[in-house]
Amino acid sequence: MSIFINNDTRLVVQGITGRDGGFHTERMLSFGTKVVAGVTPGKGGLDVLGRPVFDTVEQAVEVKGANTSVIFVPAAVAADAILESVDAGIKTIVAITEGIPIRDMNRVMPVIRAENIRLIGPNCPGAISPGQAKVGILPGNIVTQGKVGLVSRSGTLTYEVVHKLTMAGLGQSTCIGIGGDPVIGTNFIDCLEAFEKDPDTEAVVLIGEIGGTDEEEAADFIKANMSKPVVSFIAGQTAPPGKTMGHAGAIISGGSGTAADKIEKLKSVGIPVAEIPSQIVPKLQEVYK
Amino acid sequence: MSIFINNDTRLVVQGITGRDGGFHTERMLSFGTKVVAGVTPGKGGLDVLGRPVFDTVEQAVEVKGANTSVIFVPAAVAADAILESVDAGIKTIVAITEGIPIRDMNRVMPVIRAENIRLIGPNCPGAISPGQAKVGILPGNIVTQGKVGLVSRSGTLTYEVVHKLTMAGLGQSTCIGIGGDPVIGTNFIDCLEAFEKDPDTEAVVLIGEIGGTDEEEAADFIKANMSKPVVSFIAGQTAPPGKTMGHAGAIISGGSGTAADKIEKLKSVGIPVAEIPSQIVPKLQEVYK
Amino acid sequence: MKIHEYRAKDLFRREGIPVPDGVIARTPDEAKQRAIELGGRVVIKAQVLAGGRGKAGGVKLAKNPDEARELADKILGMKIKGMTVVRVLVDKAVDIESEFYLGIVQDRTQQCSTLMVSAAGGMDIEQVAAETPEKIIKLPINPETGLRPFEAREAAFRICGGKTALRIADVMVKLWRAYAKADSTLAEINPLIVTPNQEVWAVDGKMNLDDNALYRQSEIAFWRDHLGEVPEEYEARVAGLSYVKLEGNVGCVVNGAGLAMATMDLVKYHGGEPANFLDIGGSSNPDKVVKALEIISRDQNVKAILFNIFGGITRCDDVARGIIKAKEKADIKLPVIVRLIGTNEDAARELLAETDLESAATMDEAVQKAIDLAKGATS
Amino acid sequence: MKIHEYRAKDLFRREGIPVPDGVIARTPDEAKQRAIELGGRVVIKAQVLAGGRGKAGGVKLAKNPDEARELADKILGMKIKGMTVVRVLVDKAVDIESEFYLGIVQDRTQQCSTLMVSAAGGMDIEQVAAETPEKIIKLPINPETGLRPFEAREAAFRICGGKTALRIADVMVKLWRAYAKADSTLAEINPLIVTPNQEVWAVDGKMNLDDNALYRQSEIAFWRDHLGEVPEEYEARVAGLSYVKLEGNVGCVVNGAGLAMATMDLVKYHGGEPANFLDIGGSSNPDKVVKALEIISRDQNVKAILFNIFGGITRCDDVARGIIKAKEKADIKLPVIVRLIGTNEDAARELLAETDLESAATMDEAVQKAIDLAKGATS
Repeated sequence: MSIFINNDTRLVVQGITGRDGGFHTERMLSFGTKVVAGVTPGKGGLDVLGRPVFDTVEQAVEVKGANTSVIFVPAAVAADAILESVDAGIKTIVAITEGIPIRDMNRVMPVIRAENIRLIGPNCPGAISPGQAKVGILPGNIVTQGKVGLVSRSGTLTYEVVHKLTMAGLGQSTCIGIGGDPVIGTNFIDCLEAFEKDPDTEAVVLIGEIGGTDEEEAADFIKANMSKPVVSFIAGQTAPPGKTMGHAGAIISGGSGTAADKIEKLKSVGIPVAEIPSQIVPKLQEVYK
Repeated sequence: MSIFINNDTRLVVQGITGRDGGFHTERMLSFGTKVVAGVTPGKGGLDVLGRPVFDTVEQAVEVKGANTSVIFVPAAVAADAILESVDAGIKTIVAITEGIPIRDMNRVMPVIRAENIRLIGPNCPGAISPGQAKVGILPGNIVTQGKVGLVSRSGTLTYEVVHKLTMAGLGQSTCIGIGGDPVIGTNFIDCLEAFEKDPDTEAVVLIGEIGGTDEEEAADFIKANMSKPVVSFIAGQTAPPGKTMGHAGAIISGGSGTAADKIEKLKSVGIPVAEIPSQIVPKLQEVYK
Repeated sequence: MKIHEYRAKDLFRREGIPVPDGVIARTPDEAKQRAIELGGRVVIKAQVLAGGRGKAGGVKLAKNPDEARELADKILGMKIKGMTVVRVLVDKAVDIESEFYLGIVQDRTQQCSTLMVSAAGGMDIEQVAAETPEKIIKLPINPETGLRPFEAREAAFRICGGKTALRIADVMVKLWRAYAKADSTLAEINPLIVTPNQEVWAVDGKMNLDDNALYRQSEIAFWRDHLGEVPEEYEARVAGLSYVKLEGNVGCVVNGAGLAMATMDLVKYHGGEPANFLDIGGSSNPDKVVKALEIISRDQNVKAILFNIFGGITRCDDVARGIIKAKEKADIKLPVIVRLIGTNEDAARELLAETDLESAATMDEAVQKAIDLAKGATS
Repeated sequence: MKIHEYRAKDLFRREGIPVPDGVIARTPDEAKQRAIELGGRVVIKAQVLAGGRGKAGGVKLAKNPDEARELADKILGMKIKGMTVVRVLVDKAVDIESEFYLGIVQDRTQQCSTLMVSAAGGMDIEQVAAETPEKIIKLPINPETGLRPFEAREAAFRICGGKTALRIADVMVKLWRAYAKADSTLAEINPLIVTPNQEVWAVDGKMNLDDNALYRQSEIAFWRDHLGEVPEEYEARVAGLSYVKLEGNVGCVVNGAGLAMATMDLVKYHGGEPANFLDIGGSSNPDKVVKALEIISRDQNVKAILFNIFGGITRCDDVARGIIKAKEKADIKLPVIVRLIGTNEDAARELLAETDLESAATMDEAVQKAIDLAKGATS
């Protein structure tokens, strides 16, 4: 039916009274997402877009049965907001906030793993399951319901690809931006595994970029575990080493994390790799009819 | 056959080159304990009483197959020594060291619980299983092999009682001093549970004192789970409230932790309570023939 | 170790907890001067290491500097639970709209520090706990992560709301820092008050520290107030002995805390009254024994002294020699009964036979002899 | 953010890591004076934020103050990886018996900080890792407990023994503290040296800090050395833009890092050369667009400017208005190609039709046009 978010998603927006939180709550609501509450400590009792604001996530869970949270709070308090959601029993957390210190995320991750939480992000556009729910900031007007799953480390490049899929009549089951930070909750493999299991996903597009070895590990995973066709694209072929390309995680360091390495690895296990974004749809059509 | 320590105990002495460590290593050896190694960081390569000294517990486990450790290191580094043993794979740890800060023990305990370690102490005399092994400082010359298990929060009062048992021909399976600190690894219930399971223990003597509610919880446990006879004694009936009686844990605070409460609770579940130490043997003989 | 309110408040201030301006005064004139500096309306608070100061009349509101002088004059020199007030804290008064309780305490059963929060502030928390436990929120604190902001908020929003709750949550996190940094076993703000304009102030402060951690708290360890201790207990502690004074006439010297308590109990059981708890620890060092005898014999109530020593690792003959030497050195005239048991007990008994020290084979025998001797000395 | 060796060593000293006495000098005479104060035998070390200083001749041993002057004279003004040396560190020389490597680094796969230790000190650790990985001990560090003493000892006793191992273990724990307190992503001592009389000294020091945490590292954030940055990259960063200068002639302005990289790649794919990476982020704020245009047009190589914007949440017509305004304000003469797609793209195209800005419907079309225009301008 989709992965991570769906019709059962009951969303609480952490930071709903902030500028971004309010703006995107409106977008999520108009997409049809079941936003059940907002949280801003000290502003409990307010009403935003017809949704009650609570002081704690705990209250949102108790009163409104929230099961998913999306985080728009400032970076300095975002790790605490994630931990608050975990403590309140939320099992799916999408952290949009950018600029969370690495040390804070290092502390969050052991809790996420121990409690078996689905954390997407931070510093990501979130996820969207057309016809069901949108949690985050992915534009709702470029998606269409269908059978292609998409997972990406970037934001607007994802929109570009989703837009091309939609134009080509290739609807999506779920599109996920996992974020460009060095420490993130959900990686390619987590998404690929979920897509493989999801009966409503028939093919997957994986959009990687320079930095780290997540794409290489994804390639091994695909070879070993995936029956559904996967097509890939890697951004940053012209990026110079040692320079951070916008995303904190997008950096070639010590000769590792290059696009060439990733492309070679993906190809070596038989995954078609588009050289440029406009080849993604044709490549996908070759393997998925 | 005994609880916690026995013929399979392969002991490493942490702090073997110290005064107390060396002295008691000799006593443990002459009792017949299989002391296989010592550890003093920076003194690896030495030999103490024919036993090799290593720099780390890890080495003692790897080279000599140690499975139990006893800790004689100074209080300031004792919590670290406990954690080192856990990390090296030691499953039974006896911490003799007195004066470990509570904050350090608060940090140790979650690890002990998570890794399912048998920690006895700290600030305790240790355990002795006559005919098998002695780990700690309980005097080896007052015990005799038999079927009575003994567990106590104190040191010399334990010796007093053990001595009386031995004089009366009541040998012991295992005698354990769990220590008088507020934060300890093994409590009465842990020992009672082990004695109940131990085929070589037929009756148990429980020696409590003022402070905390460990005796009360032990009473409930005995009522619910124990088939073997238990006899008890509680020290501190004349202790004034608000004063620490030697052991950091022996304090009546806010009206709780009194000897009267404990005695009443034990009696209420049918456990004979000796009014004075010399009644322990007769009381035991009444219920255990 | 207990520290004074004004010291605890200093530690609170370092973490940024809002504490009203306040200074110590040792004389009424000084109190008046401080009151002038603080704006006139002040609270005069006796600084003694005992609870129940308020009920004893040791905490009073002064509406002006002259009244501050007057009240300080009354409070200084007052005896509260046997302790003389030699310092008062002169605190700027704040208006109170509501009162809360915040505390962090070592929880023995949970084996961790626990946050306790209640809207029933200003009352004795033990009484609240006994009568209306539902009014106290308890939260165990992970020793590695410490109290996390969201946990503090969850607790705060259960007892109040709005910006006030955020301010109280902030104080909780800072109280944890003060508690953890000082190796505390208790840190308490009772009451934490909220003013009519929603300011939050810690108007009281209490901290107890872990004695075992004082070695790494050199600044705070130096704050120990010996005036707050029974002089003999202080002297004993310095000598490495555990001593607690009681009211009876049988002095007890024992090795080990459990055996020492059991010995006291036995004195009582046999119809006597123990004069003290005294644990000389694991060593047979004659100096310690001398000090123990000195301290006990200074107590006018004591009529006989009982030694109860279980040799264990320590050799009984060594201990006997220590006692003989110590008795000579300390020049004790009181009757002394010695019961030594364990390693080399026979050799010890031989040594004692050559002295005027009474010896006994069992605890019961020793205790009964001591009681009889104490009675004999009294009659 | 990178900080200089002498700054890293200051942070090390605060934790008690043994660091040789050393001071900064900005002139040869100053270097000589410092050498006299330090006892004569010193090491002169170029302070630039680049690796490979040693190979470039930026680190030299001076046997006496005159030689220190001479070597400082050579090193000051030297260019290392494009950066001019304006400061040298004058460090008291120590005798070396053996060299070790100690480092703590954020491990991306493990999602935690990792201690790395090796007896192959003084060498490029990446080379050691590639060629003889078995010579490096790696240990993940629990973010809550930090590096515990026993863990440090276990690592230290795998590379050496005796008191030296204890000293190295102690440095590890202190290095962790320095690393954690500063919100580092890397803290390195290479080499940590052992002297013939078994002293341990951190003769080098390197630290990189997490940019996202600088808000809570106010002291260290102030240490940023702008001289070590490409001026335009610094300017862009201050304006909230991500900019990386390259060598081509097609300037790129894109929203989003992934799309910006893909745009550069596409320029290359179609036979052109990108002049830069530039991510303007999620906002259509004209001021940011103005700054982006200014920075790019200052690059003499740039012959055409390509905008590739995916509207998404942002409305394309807003962005178009921003570009038009910005181009006027920045007075750009270069040809500009705009590709806008997403929300309100039709309205945006109408706005652009009234200007001399070229518009394009797809990325490929836009990139090809930009390459052609850049070539046309060049020929």
